[in-house]
Amino acid sequence: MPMFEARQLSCRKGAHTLFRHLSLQLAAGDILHVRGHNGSGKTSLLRILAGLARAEHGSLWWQGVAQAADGAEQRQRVGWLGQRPGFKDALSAAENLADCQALHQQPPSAGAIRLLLQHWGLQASAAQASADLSQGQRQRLSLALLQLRAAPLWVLDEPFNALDEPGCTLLWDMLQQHVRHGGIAILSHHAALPACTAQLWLGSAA
Amino acid sequence: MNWQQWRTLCLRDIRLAMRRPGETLHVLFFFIMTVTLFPLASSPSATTLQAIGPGVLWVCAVLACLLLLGELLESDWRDGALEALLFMPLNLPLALSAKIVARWLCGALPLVIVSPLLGLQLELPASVLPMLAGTLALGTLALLFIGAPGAALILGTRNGGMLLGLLILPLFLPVLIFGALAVAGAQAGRSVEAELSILLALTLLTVFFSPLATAACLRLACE
Amino acid sequence: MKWDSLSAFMAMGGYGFYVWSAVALALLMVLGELCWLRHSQHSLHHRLRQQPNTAPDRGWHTGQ
Amino acid sequence: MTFNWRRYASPPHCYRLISRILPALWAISLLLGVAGLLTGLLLAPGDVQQGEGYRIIFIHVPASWMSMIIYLAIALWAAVGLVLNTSLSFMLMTALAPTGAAMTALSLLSGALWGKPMWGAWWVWDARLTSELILLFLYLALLALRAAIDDPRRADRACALFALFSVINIPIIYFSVRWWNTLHQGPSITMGQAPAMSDQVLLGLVLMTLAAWAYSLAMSFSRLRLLILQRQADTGWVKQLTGACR
Repeated sequence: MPMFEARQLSCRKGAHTLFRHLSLQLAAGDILHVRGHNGSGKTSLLRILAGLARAEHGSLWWQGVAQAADGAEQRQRVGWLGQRPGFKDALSAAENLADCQALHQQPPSAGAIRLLLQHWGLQASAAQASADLSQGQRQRLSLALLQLRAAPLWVLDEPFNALDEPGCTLLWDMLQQHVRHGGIAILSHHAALPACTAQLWLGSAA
Repeated sequence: MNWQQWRTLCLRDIRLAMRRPGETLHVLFFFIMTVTLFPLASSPSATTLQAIGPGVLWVCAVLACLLLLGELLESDWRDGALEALLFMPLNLPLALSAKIVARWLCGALPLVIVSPLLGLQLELPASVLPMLAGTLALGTLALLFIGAPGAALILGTRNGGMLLGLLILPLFLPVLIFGALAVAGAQAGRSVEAELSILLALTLLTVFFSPLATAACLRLACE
Repeated sequence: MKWDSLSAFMAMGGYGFYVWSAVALALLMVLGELCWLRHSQHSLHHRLRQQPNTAPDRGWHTGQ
Repeated sequence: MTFNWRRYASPPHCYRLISRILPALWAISLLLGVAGLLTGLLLAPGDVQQGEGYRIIFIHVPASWMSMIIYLAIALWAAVGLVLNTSLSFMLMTALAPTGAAMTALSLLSGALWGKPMWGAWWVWDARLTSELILLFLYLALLALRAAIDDPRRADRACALFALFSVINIPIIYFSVRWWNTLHQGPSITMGQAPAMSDQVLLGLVLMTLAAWAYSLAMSFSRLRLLILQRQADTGWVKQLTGACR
C-alpha cells in the first residue's frame, strides 16, 4: 500500500486547465522528479501536493487515509521549499534556526544549530543579518531549515537553484539520507536528474 | 500549540520591529503630524479645539492603525515566512494573534503614550487624559484585530494598500464611535460607564473571533 | 383617480421636482444596469468567438 | 422520479434553466413596477402632514429593503460556496453585488430627495440613512476586492470571506450609529415612522417591493448567465453554444 498517493488531481488557472486526472503513488524511499516546460503547472502541482493549494478535483491519501481538503493535516507532514526563502532577512542565520527550533517544539540546543551551520558552510556568517548573505547562502539556509524540520514528505520547488557545485552535492546527500530513513521527496528541476526513482512529465512530454 | 511557541512568535516580531524601527516610527510621526494638522486647518481657539479634540485624536489613531495593518503581514508574505508558518505544528489563529499583539506593542503603544501630550495640545482638560490614553490603548487593540482579516485578504493583490482602507474602514466605525464618545463624555463630565463597557466588549469580541477569519483569509492568500 | 388634471398630477402638490427626480433616478438605475449588461454581453461573445481559450477573466465585468 | 435538485448545481443545467425563466422574470418585474408606480402615484391619497412628497417612499423604501436583503443573500451564497465548494454559488454571489450596490445608491439618493422637502436638508444624519451609506461603502469594498484579484477562483473566495466577515459586523455598525445618533441629535430628526398607511399606500408599497425583488432576480440571473459562459469558456458546451449562435 503506497505511503503517499494522489488520485485524479485536476487544476485550473483562470479559464484554462493545467492538468486533469493526474494520479501518482509513492512508497517510502521514492524520489519523484516532476518535469515540464515553464507554465506547464509544475509549481501548481507541488503546491497542491504540499497541501498549500486546493485542487479543483481529486484527493490526497497518506498511508491509505484520505486527507482533508483544506490541507491542514497534509501540511503537518510536509517539508516545503518554495520560490520564497521562508526566513526573515532582518534576523541572522542562527536566530532563524533557533526560532524554527522553538516553533517546532524541539528542545532548544545551540549545539545542533552550530552543527547545521557548519554542515551547510554558514558558520562564518552565522551572526550576519540574512539579508547580507549571497543568493547561494540563502538557499543553503532554507535547506538547513528544511533539514531541521525533519518532515517525512519533502516537496521541493526547484531546490537546486543558485546552488554551487558543493551545495548540490550537499543537497543530494541530504536527499539520499532522508530517503534512506523512509522519507519521500518530490522535487522539480529543469535538467535531468539520474538518481530519481520516478519521473512525472507535465504538459506535452519533450 | 503551547505558550512557548506563542511567546517565540511574539518576541520574534518584537525583535524584528526593534531591528527596523523605521516602520513603527513613521506611523508615530504620521499620528503626531495628522493631529497637528487639524488646529492649523480650523482655528487654534480653545472652544473649537475642545469641541473637535476627542474626534480628531481618534480619527488620527484609526488612520495610524490603518498604516500599521498595511505592514502587518506584508513583509512576512514577501519573504515566505507566512508560508513557513502554515507548515509549523501550531494553531494558526493563535499564531496570528501573537503577531497582532506584537504589532500592537511595538506600533500602537507609542501612539497611546504620545496621545496625552497631543491631548494637551488640543486643550483637553488634564483629567480626561488618562481616559484618552486608556480608550486608545483598548481601541487600537480592537482596531488591529478587526483589520487583520482585511490585511490578509489584500496580500498579493494589486495596490493592496489603497484597497485596505476601503475594506476595513467601515468595520472600524463601532470602535471609533464608542471610543470618541467615551473621551467626549469624560470631557463633558458625563459618566461614560456605558461607552467604556461597550468598547471593552467590542475589543474582547474581536480579539477572540477575528483571528479565525484572519487564518481563513491567510490560507486563501497563500494558495 | 386622485388627480383631476394632468398639470396637477405633474405638479404633485408642489413636490413634483422631488418625486419625479426620484422616479427618474430609479429608471436611470435600471437603464444603467441594462446597458452595462449589454456591454458585457457583447465583449464576452466577441472574446469567446475570437479565440477559444480566453484571457483570464475578471469576474462580473469583462475587462477590455 | 425524484426531482434531483443537485442537477442544477452544474453550470450547463443551471444555464438552461435560467435562460428559460429569464424572459418571464423580466416581464413580471416590468408589470409589477408599472402597477406599483401607478397605484403609488395615481391612486394613493395625499398624506396629511407631508403632502404629496411622501410618494418618494414608493422608491426609497423598496430600494432600502432590497439593498439589505441582497447583502444578506450575498453572505448566504458566500457561506454556501465556502462550505460546499460549488463555483456556481460564488458566481451567484458575484452576480448579486452590482445590483445591491445600485439599490443602495438609489435608496440614498431617494432618501436625500425625500429629506430636502421634509427637513430642508439634502443629507440628514439619521441612523438608518447613515447605516445605508456605510452599507454602500461595504458594497464598494466588495466590488473593489473583486476587481483587484485576477485569478477568479481566488477572487471568489476572497469576496466570500469578506462578505461573511462584514455581514456579521453590520448589526454592530447599525447599533453604534443609532447610539451615536440618539446621543447627539436626540429623536427629533429621524425619518419618522411610516405615514398613515391607507390600503392604497400599502398596496403600492407591496407592489413596488415585489417589483424590486423581481427586478433584482432578473438582473442577477442575466449577469449570472454571462459569468457561467465566461467561467466555463474552455468547456465543450460553451464552445458549441457560442459556435452555434455565431
